[in-house]
Amino acid sequence: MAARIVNEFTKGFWKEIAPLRFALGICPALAVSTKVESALGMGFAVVFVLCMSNVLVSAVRNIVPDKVRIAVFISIIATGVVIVELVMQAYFYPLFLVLGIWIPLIVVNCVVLGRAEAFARKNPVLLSLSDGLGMGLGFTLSLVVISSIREILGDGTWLGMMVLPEAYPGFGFLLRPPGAFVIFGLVLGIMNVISARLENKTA
Amino acid sequence: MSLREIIQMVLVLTIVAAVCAGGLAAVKMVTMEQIEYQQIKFIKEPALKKILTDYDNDPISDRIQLVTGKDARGRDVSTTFFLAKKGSQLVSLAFESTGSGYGGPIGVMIAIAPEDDVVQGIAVTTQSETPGLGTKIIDDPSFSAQFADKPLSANFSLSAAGGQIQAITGATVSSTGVSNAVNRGIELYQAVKPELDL
Amino acid sequence: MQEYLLMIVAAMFINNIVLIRFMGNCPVVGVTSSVDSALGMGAAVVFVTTMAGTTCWIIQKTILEVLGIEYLQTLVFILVIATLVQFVEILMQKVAPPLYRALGIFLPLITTNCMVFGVSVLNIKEEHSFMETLVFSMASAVGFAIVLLFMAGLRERMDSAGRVPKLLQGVPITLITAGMMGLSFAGLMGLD
Amino acid sequence: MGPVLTAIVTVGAMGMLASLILGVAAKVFYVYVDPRIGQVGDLLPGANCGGCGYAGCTDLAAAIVQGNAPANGCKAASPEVAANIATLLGISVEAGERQVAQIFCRGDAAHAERKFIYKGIKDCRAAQLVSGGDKACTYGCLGLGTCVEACMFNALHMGANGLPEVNTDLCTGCGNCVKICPRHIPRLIPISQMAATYCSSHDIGKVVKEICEVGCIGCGLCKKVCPEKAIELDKFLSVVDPTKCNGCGKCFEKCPTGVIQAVVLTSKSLKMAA
Repeated sequence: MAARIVNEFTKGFWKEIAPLRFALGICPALAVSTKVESALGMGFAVVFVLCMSNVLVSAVRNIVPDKVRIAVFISIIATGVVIVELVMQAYFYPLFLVLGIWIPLIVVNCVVLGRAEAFARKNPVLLSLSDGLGMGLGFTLSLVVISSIREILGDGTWLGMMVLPEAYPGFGFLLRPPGAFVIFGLVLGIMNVISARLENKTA
Repeated sequence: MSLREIIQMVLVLTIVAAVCAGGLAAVKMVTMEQIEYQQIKFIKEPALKKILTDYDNDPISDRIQLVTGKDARGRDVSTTFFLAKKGSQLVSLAFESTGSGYGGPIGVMIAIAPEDDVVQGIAVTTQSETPGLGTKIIDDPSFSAQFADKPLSANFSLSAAGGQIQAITGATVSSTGVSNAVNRGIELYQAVKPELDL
Repeated sequence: MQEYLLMIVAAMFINNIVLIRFMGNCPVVGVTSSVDSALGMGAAVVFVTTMAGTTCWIIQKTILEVLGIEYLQTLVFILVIATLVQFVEILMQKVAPPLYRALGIFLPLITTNCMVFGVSVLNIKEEHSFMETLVFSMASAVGFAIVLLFMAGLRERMDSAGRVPKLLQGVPITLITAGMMGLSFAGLMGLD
Repeated sequence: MGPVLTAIVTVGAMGMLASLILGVAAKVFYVYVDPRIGQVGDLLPGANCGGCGYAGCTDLAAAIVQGNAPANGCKAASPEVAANIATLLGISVEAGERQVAQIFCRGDAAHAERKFIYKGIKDCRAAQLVSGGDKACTYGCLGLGTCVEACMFNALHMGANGLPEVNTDLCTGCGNCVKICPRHIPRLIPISQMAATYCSSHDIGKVVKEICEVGCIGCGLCKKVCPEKAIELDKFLSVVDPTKCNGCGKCFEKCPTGVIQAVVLTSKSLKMAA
């Protein structure tokens, strides 16, 4: 059991890292990845919602009729999202202003509903929690990777600190929407190469 | 689909929705004050910082709300007053007033020292004026400086209207908006001063 | 009249919901391997987004704002959208079976299309009037359909070209294409 | 407690309303969906190749259940699958004949002219876009192997002469190659067909002669010589009717370009046909 919990937790980081492997939840990954700071904020918001929804969905999985399954799941997720929304407004207001509409949009993040449907619906609470935590942190990791590339190359900073020489002119394209798509595509391509290499080694 | 199934479905969804809403309402109650504080802090604080000097409390925590009039439908309209204190002594009092500019309403934060009825300073909070022209009401500090350290009895109209304020060249409408906001604010202050119980 | 025209152009191209606002990317990446299914999906999304946008606007104005419970917006909107989508599915199956066969399989996907929800929220956030809500919802959804269709066409061509480097095949090249498309859409910026 | 109650009542009422609408709608607009559709769908291969002419396996399953398609409607499925479906539905498998793909062009590099040298993307659909392809014959095989790639069953491969060849043992008759070819050179024939005109050109004889040594010139000799009247001319192209042809081979001898030939199947298929 313990081994399974660990396994469900770790798969979210590489083997099944949602945005990079399955192109799930890429909308927020593109939208809030201009700065590492907002990527982290978004990532932790998703971790919270994902854990909460996975646990609750798993807890009610045997008493919900099939016809209203989606509606119930989505209500649970929406509740988690509104909690995040309220707490963030109360204690992290600047972050709330930066993330803006993307906080309520966690409701329709494919990763969250996807995990509820594909995992939490069929598994006990503890496993679901570990799955949610792993998937959520994997999502955060993807966001941080992409936002790091965009912030460092686009602005010369990382988490607001200057990391490239002052003279670095910046590369505004990366900070604008089309740049997000291109960087994301390239990161996915590099992922493909790395995992192909790894498979060759093990084979 | 049988009737039993429908009833079960309705029951489950109703209960889930109600429980979710209840939980959220509870969270909202807990966080409401803090949210209001944060919103005021991040929207009003920059303006407050500009015009309030020499105080040692948090004017956003020490705020009071007073009903200051009625709107077109007869509902109460209230204004928030931020109190700046030094020690326990009230040194100034700031509140927001509006006037209409070129691109829409202009919000102006006014600080008044209640002791001697002097306008300590003003700062524009919200505006949607023409960039480069009307926005000088914010960008040009010498414009708002004209309002500072004048007694309430001074004439805060533009010089063209016989007052003491020099309008910004090319931005007369925006300047008028600010000056109107200040005049309106002083009127409001005079009206509620007895209520303030200072 | 002119303001509605501007709004349509802005929502469809300049602030394209997919390329600039980053909503509804999953179907653009997932569904767009053939022009036929892109057309079906696009039509279904235009229909649902317009319905959901206006319904949510009415609920916001007549219930949430009146009762002062705007903070429940997220919960209520998503409930409305989920119900609406399922209702349309049931209704369509009965009333217009040919339409259902063409669009039906895409309907369940739409509940989680962040675009539908996003447009509903944007309508409130940007304080649209009812007419503006109607126009904005429809124009945004058409913008989505356009990108979906373009992308499907481009992908059909790219698949037949067979010249895509191995590491970029599939999703990566789609995303990069979307980036290029976004650049060209940004070229319309001067229109508004 | 006021605000909490407001929230609970409002959203609870909305939840109730939503589920009521759905429940009632499901009842009022009830459409009977045959559960057998799902069961048949599970039996089908699920490759969604579209070879059956329906939008996918589920669509075909619905058609089979409604009787619009035969139990062996899936071209890619083995006869056992068809039998299983038939048993499930209690209907008999109609003796539909297996179909295989054949390449209807013999104009390889040695026998057919080229208009220009094409150096573009190695894909027939791309080549077709460049002033109608490099082949002088506008009906002939472009030989870039797009059909080979489209085949999900490895039944096609590129022959030494630059034309695709069909392994009839592996071919399921799904028709993917037929659809993807911009010139529709691969076509499906019943596996029992004895003879075929391996050309797709509808050009008149004079034109064909100029550009290809192995094309059908539409002379009609085969039609004249056929004792079974199994051959018709369709716009300067002879077409063999598989239901009439008995494979006597008289036309093979008469054909001036030798384009009408016996259908050669790979060994295993031969036995099955026999």
